[in-house]
Amino acid sequence: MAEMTVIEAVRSALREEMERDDRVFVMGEDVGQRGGVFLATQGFIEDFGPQRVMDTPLAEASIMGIALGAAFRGMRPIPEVQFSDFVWPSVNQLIGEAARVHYGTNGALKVPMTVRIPYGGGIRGGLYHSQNVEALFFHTPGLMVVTPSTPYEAKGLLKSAIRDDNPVIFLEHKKTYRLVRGEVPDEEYTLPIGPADIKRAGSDVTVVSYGLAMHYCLAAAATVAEDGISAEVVDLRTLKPLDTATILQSVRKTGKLLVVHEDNVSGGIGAEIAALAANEAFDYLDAPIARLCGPDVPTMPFAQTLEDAYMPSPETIAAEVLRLAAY
Amino acid sequence: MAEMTVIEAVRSALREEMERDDRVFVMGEDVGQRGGVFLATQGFIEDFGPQRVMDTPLAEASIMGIALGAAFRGMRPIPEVQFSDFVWPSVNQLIGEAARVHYGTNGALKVPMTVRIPYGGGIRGGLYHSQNVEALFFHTPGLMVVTPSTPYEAKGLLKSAIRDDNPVIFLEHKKTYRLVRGEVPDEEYTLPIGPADIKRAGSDVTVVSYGLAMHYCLAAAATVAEDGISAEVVDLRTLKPLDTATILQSVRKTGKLLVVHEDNVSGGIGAEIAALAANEAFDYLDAPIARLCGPDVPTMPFAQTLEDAYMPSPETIAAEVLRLAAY
Amino acid sequence: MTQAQANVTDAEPGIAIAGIKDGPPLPEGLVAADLVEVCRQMILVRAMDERIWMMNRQGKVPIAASCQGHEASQLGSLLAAQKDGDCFLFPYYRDLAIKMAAGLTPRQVMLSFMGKEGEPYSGARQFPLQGADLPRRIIQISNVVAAGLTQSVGYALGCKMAGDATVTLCYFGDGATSQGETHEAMNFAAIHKLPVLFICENNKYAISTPQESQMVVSDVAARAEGYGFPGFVIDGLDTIACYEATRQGIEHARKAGPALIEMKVERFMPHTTDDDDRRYRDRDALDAARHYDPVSVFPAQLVERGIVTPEEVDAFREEAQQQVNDATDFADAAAPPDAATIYDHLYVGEGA
Amino acid sequence: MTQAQANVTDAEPGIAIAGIKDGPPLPEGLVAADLVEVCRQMILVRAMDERIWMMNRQGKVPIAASCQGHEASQLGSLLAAQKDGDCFLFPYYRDLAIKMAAGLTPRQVMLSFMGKEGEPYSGARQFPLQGADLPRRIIQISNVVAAGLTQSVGYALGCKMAGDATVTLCYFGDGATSQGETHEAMNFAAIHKLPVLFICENNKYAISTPQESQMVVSDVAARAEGYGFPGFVIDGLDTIACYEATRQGIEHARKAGPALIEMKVERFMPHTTDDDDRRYRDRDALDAARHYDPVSVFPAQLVERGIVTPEEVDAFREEAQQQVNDATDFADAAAPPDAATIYDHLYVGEGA
Ligand SMILES: Cc1ncc(C[n+]2csc(CCOP(=O)(O)OP(=O)(O)O)c2C)c(N)n1
Ligand SMILES: Cc1ncc(C[n+]2csc(CCOP(=O)(O)OP(=O)(O)O)c2C)c(N)n1
Ligand SMILES: [Mg+2]
Ligand SMILES: [Mg+2]
Repeated sequence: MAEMTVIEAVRSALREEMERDDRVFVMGEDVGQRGGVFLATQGFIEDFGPQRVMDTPLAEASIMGIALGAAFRGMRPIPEVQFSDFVWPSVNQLIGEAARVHYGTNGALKVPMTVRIPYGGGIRGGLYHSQNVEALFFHTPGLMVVTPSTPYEAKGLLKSAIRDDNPVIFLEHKKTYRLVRGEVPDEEYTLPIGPADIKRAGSDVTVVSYGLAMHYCLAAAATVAEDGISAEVVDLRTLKPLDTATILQSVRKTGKLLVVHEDNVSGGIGAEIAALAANEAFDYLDAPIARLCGPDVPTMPFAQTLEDAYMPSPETIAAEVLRLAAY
Repeated sequence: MAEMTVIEAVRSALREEMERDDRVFVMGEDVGQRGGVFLATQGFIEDFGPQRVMDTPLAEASIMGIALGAAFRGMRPIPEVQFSDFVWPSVNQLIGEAARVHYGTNGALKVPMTVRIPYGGGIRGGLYHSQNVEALFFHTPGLMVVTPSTPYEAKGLLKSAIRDDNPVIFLEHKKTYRLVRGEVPDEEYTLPIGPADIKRAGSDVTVVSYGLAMHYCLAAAATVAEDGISAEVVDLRTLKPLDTATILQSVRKTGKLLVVHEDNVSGGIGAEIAALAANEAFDYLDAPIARLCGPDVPTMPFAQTLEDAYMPSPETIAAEVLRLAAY
Repeated sequence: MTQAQANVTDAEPGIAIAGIKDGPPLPEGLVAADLVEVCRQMILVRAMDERIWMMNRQGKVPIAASCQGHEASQLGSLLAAQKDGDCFLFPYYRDLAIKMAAGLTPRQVMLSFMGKEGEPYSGARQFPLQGADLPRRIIQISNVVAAGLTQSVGYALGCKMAGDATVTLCYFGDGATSQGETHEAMNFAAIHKLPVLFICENNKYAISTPQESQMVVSDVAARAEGYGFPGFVIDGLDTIACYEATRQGIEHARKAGPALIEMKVERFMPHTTDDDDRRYRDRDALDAARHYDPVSVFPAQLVERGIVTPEEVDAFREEAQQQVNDATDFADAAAPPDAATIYDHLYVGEGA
Repeated sequence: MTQAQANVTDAEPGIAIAGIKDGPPLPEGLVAADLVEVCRQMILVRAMDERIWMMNRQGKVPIAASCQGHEASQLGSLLAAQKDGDCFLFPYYRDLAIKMAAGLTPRQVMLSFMGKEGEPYSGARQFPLQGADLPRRIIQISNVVAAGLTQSVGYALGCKMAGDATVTLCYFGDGATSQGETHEAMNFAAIHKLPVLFICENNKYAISTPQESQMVVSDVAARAEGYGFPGFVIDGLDTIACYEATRQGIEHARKAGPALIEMKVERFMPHTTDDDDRRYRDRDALDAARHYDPVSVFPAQLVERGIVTPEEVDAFREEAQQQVNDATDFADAAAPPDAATIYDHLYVGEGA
C-alpha cells in the first residue's frame, strides 16, 4: 500500500490504463506540455507523445464532439474539462449526443468515453471556478456519473470508467485533490461502478453524501459520537447508477435520513434520495427527511466569508444529525 | 371572453407586450417571415418590422448571448429556441451567464429577458423533438421557470414574464399548442409568476403536475371520482419559484401525494416536491410519496408504440391514484 | 473546380456535363455504367421522395425532409466516395439519396419513414434514417444541426490514430455554417491536418432564413482560408461536377488534410413536410430553378450523349414505381416495435 | 495599419512611435498631455500588477492574471475610446490596465483582489474585477472564455436599436478565437453591421497552448474576411499604434460595422498566479521579448521625444509606489463582506 493524494491516484489510474490499452488517450486544454492545470497528466506527453496526450484549442464543444467521434472509431478517449464551470458549452455533445448514441442507434454504436471534470468549491474559486454540475448529468439517462471521495476510489473507479463501454462523467472534487490522502494498493485493482460504500457504520441516523462533503460527514459523525449518537455515513461513490439498495437498507435500519451535498439544494441529488426513501422506506421513517446542502445561490462567492457561508461544514452537519437523532 | 388555443394565447401576449413597450423584441430562427415554426409570431414582421422580429442565423449560443447583451442595454429581448432539444448549445449563456448576472454584479445589472422554449413530447418528435428540459433550469438559482398549461395561463404568465426584470425560462408544451383550448379574458390581464393553482379540489389524494401532464391528471381525477375517490389536482404553473405553501397545504390535507410529469423520473421536478413533502409535511403523510413520470430513457422514441409507452396517461395516473387512495 | 471560384449557380448548370462531350469521354475513374447506375438511383430516389411526401399527407409518415434538388450533389459525391472505396460518411437529415444509394433497400427506407420494426438506423427510435448504418459506413447520430461536424472530425482523428487510410466525408447545410461547432470542427481538423472533407450542400435557406440573413459573404467556401485549408465552390446541380470535386477533395484530404466543398443546390420542396414555404419563398424563382432539376437534366444529358436510351430511362422510372409501391405496401403492413423494448440498449449490455 | 498586414511583432516595436518624430508631432486627436497621462497610468498599473502578484505569494490575493506585456494595447486602445467619448467596453480578465485607467482607484482595485467589502465589480462575489463597472461603462460578466463576445454584440445591437451612437469595444485573447461563440458573434455582428470593434490581444498562448496548436493561420485577423469585414494586425507593444488602430477602428465601426484588430502582445508572466510557465515556455524567447516591455519602452520614448523628463518619470514611479502601498494597507485592513449578504441580489428586488 502506498499513501497518495487524490490527484496522484487519478494520475496513476490514467497512466496504468494508457499503458494497458493504446486506444486510450487524453485530450483537453493544457493536458500536454503543462500536464493539465491540476497536473493530472504531468509527465504524460514525454511518455505517450502528443498524439495520445493532446492539447486542444480552447473549445469545449469540439473537445467533446471530437472525443465522441473518435470513440465511434473504437478509440477510448478521456476528454478533460479544465474546470466543471466550463462544461456548459459542451453539454449538447454530452446530453444531446453521447448519452443517446447507444440508445438512438438501437445498440449499434457505443461510447467508451470517460469525461474527467474537476468540480466543486472551497478553494476560493468564486462563481466560475467552483460549480457543482452533477445534477444535470444525474438527470440524463444514458450517462454514468461517478464521484469518488478518496484516492482509493478515485483510482479504482477511474480505471473501471475507462474500461466501461458507456459514457462516464467522472467528477473529481478539486478540493480533495491535495487535501485528501489515503492508502492505495500497490497491485492492480478496479472498483465497480455502482455500489455505494458505508464509510462508517451506525444505527441512529443515516447520512448520505459524496465527494468532499462526505469527509465533512465523517468528521461530523465522529463529533456526534462523543454525544453518544451513532451516525451511519453512506458514501455514494457513484451517482448514476444510484445504489438504491444500500441507501434503503441503511434508512430502514436507522429510520432517519440526512442527505448532505455541496451542490444547490433545490433539484439536487438529495431530492432524488429523499424521494426514494419517502417512497420505498416510508414505513420505516421516524423523522422528516432532511437535506443539508448548498444554498440556492449560483455557487460559492469569492470572498472568504461568503464562501464559508455557502459550504456545509462538519459543524453544521453535526448539528443537523443531533437534531434528527433527537426527533 | 374569447376561446383560444395555447399558441394563440402566446401570440396574443407577445403582440400586446410588443405594442405596450417598444423595448420588447423577439428574435430567433425563422420568427420573421415564417412567423416561427409554430407560428407564435405569425404576422409580426409586417407589423413590427424585421428589427423587432429578428430572424437569426442558426446558432443558439449567440441567440442567447446577444439577447443577454441587448438586455444589458435596457432592451427586453424574447429569444425563441425553436425546439427545447436545441437549447443545449446555449445553456452556458443561460446557466453560466444570465442566471448569475444580477448576483455576480452585486445587483448592478439586471436581465429582463424571457426565453420562450417549446418543449415536450407526444407529437411523434422522436429523440430530438420531444425533450423535457425543465430540470436543469429548475436547478439553476437566478432563473425563473414558468410552465403554463392552459391558454389563460399562457397569456397571463407570459405577459408577466416579459415585464419581469429577471431572466425567465418560459416553457410551452408543444402538444398543448393546438390541443388545449380555453377561455381568455378580452381585457388586459396578467398572472403573477409563482402561485400554483388548484385546478380541481379534492380530499383523498394530492396530485401535483404541470404542463400537458396536468390535463391528464384532471382526466384521471374525473375517472377516479366515479369510484368515489376525490383527487386534488395542483397545477404548479411556475416551477421556480416553487409554490411550496400550496403544495404543502394540499398534502397536509389529503395525506397522500402523487407527482406526475412527463420528464424523466430520476432527478426531475417530482424529486424536489417529494423531498419537500417528506420534510415539511412528514407528520401528515399517510402513504409513501409516489411519482408517475417519464421513464429513465432519453425521451420519447419515434415509433408510436414506443412514444405511447413513454407517456404518462390518464389511465396510468388514475390507476396510481386509486392505489394510493387504497393504501 | 477552382478555389474561391465565384458562385456558379447563376450559370446554366447543364453546361458542366458538356465536359464529357467536349473533353475526354468520361471523368477520371468513371465508366459509362457508373453514370447509368447513378441515373437509375436518382430516379428511384425521387420516386421514393415523392411517395414519402404523399404518405405524410395520408398521415402515415409523421415527418420527412425532402432531398429534391440535392440529388446531384449527393449522388455525385457518393459516387466518388464509392469509387475511392475507403470513405466513411457523416451525412445529415436531407441526405436521403446518399443513404439510399449507399445500399438501403426501398423497403428499409419505407420502414424507417413509417417508424416500423426493422427500421435500419435506430430501430424507429429516431426520426427517419437517423442513427447509424454501420454496414454502409454511415453515422448520423442526431438532427441537431452541426452536431455531426465535430463528431466527423473526431472520427477522422480516430482513423488517423488507428492508421486507417479512410477519408471521412461530412455533409451539412448552409444553416449549419452559423453554428459555433462548425468553426470548432474546421479549426481542429486543420490543426491536425485530418483526412476529412467538408461538404456544404448550400440550398440558400435554413428553413425560411435566406443566405443573406445568415452570412455576409456569398460563398461559405470563403471561410476555409481562415482555417488554412482550401475551399471550393461547385454547381451542386451538376452530378459530374460534384463527382469530380469530391474525387479531388478526397485525394486532397488523404494527402494534405481538410478541404471544404460548397455545392450550390436548390431545395425544391418546403423545409420538411411540416413546413409551408409559401410564407417566405418566391414562387417564380423556385419555378425557374426547377428547370435545372437534376432528375430531369441528368437523364436527358445521358440520353443526348448516347449513354442511355430513352427507353432505358422509362424502364428505370417504371421499375422505381414498382419498387416504391412494393416498399410502401411492405412497410404499411409491418409491425411497429414492441413497446417492451423501450428500455433496450440504454446502456451497453442492456436489452436485446 | 494595413489590412491583412503581416505579423509585425518580429519588427522592433519601438520604431512605430518614430511616427511621432518623423511625421506630424502627434497622431490625430492627441496632445502631449495625453501621452504623459498614459505614461503615468502605465507605470501605476505595472506597480499595481507587481504588488498584486506579491500579495498572492503572501497568501492575501487568491488569484490574479497579470497584464504585464499587454499594457500598450490596453492603454492605447482605451485612450482612443476615451477620446471618442462614446464607447462601451467588454474587456476580459487580463485587462487590468483598461479597468484601472478607466477610473478605478488603486484602493478599489486592491479591495477587489483581496475580496473585501466595497469591491467595485461584484461585491467580492467574483474573481477580481469581474462583474460590471457601469459608472465607467464596463461589463465583464464572467471569466468563461469568449462568453463576453456575443454579449458585446448584443449590447451593440441594443445600442443600435436605441439609436445610440455608442461603439462597443470587445476584448479577448487568442485562446478565445477557438470558441464557437466567437464565430457566432462575429458572424452576427457582420450581418447586422453592428458598431462593435473586436480587439484580440494575441499573446500567442492560451495558458500553455501555443498559437500553432490553436490555429494554422498566423493571424487571427485573417478570419475577418470570412465574415465580410476588415481585419487588421497591429504591434500590440506599441502604444501609439494601438491608439491609432483603435481610433480608426471605432470610426469604421460607427460608420460601417464591425472590424477586427489583432494586437500582437507578449505575456510576460505565467498565465495566472496559479500557473508555472517554466513547464512550457522558452525562457530565452521570453527574456528577449522583455526588451520590448512597453513599460520601459514607452516612457523612454517620451523622454527621447522631449514629452516628459526623466525626473517626471521617476516621480510617476514614486507616486505609483505610494499609491500602491496605500491601497494595500487600506484593503488589507478592510472588512470582508458580511456573510449574511449571501442571498442578496439573487433576483431583482431581493437584498440590499
Ligand atoms: C441546433 C439546431 N437548431 C435548430 C434546429 C431546427 N432546424 C432543423 S433544420 C434547420 C435549418 C437547417 O438549414 P440548413 O443547415 O441550411 O439545411 P437544409 O435544411 O437547408 O438542408 C433548423 C433551424 C435544429 N435541428 N438544430
Ligand atoms: C470556456 C473556458 N474554458 C477554459 C477556461 C480556462 N482558461 C482560463 S484562461 C484560459 C486561456 C485563455 O487564453 P487567451 O484567450 O489567449 O487569453 P490570455 O490568458 O492568453 O490573455 C483558459 C483555458 C475558461 N476560463 N473558460
Ligand atoms: Mg439550407
Ligand atoms: Mg493568449
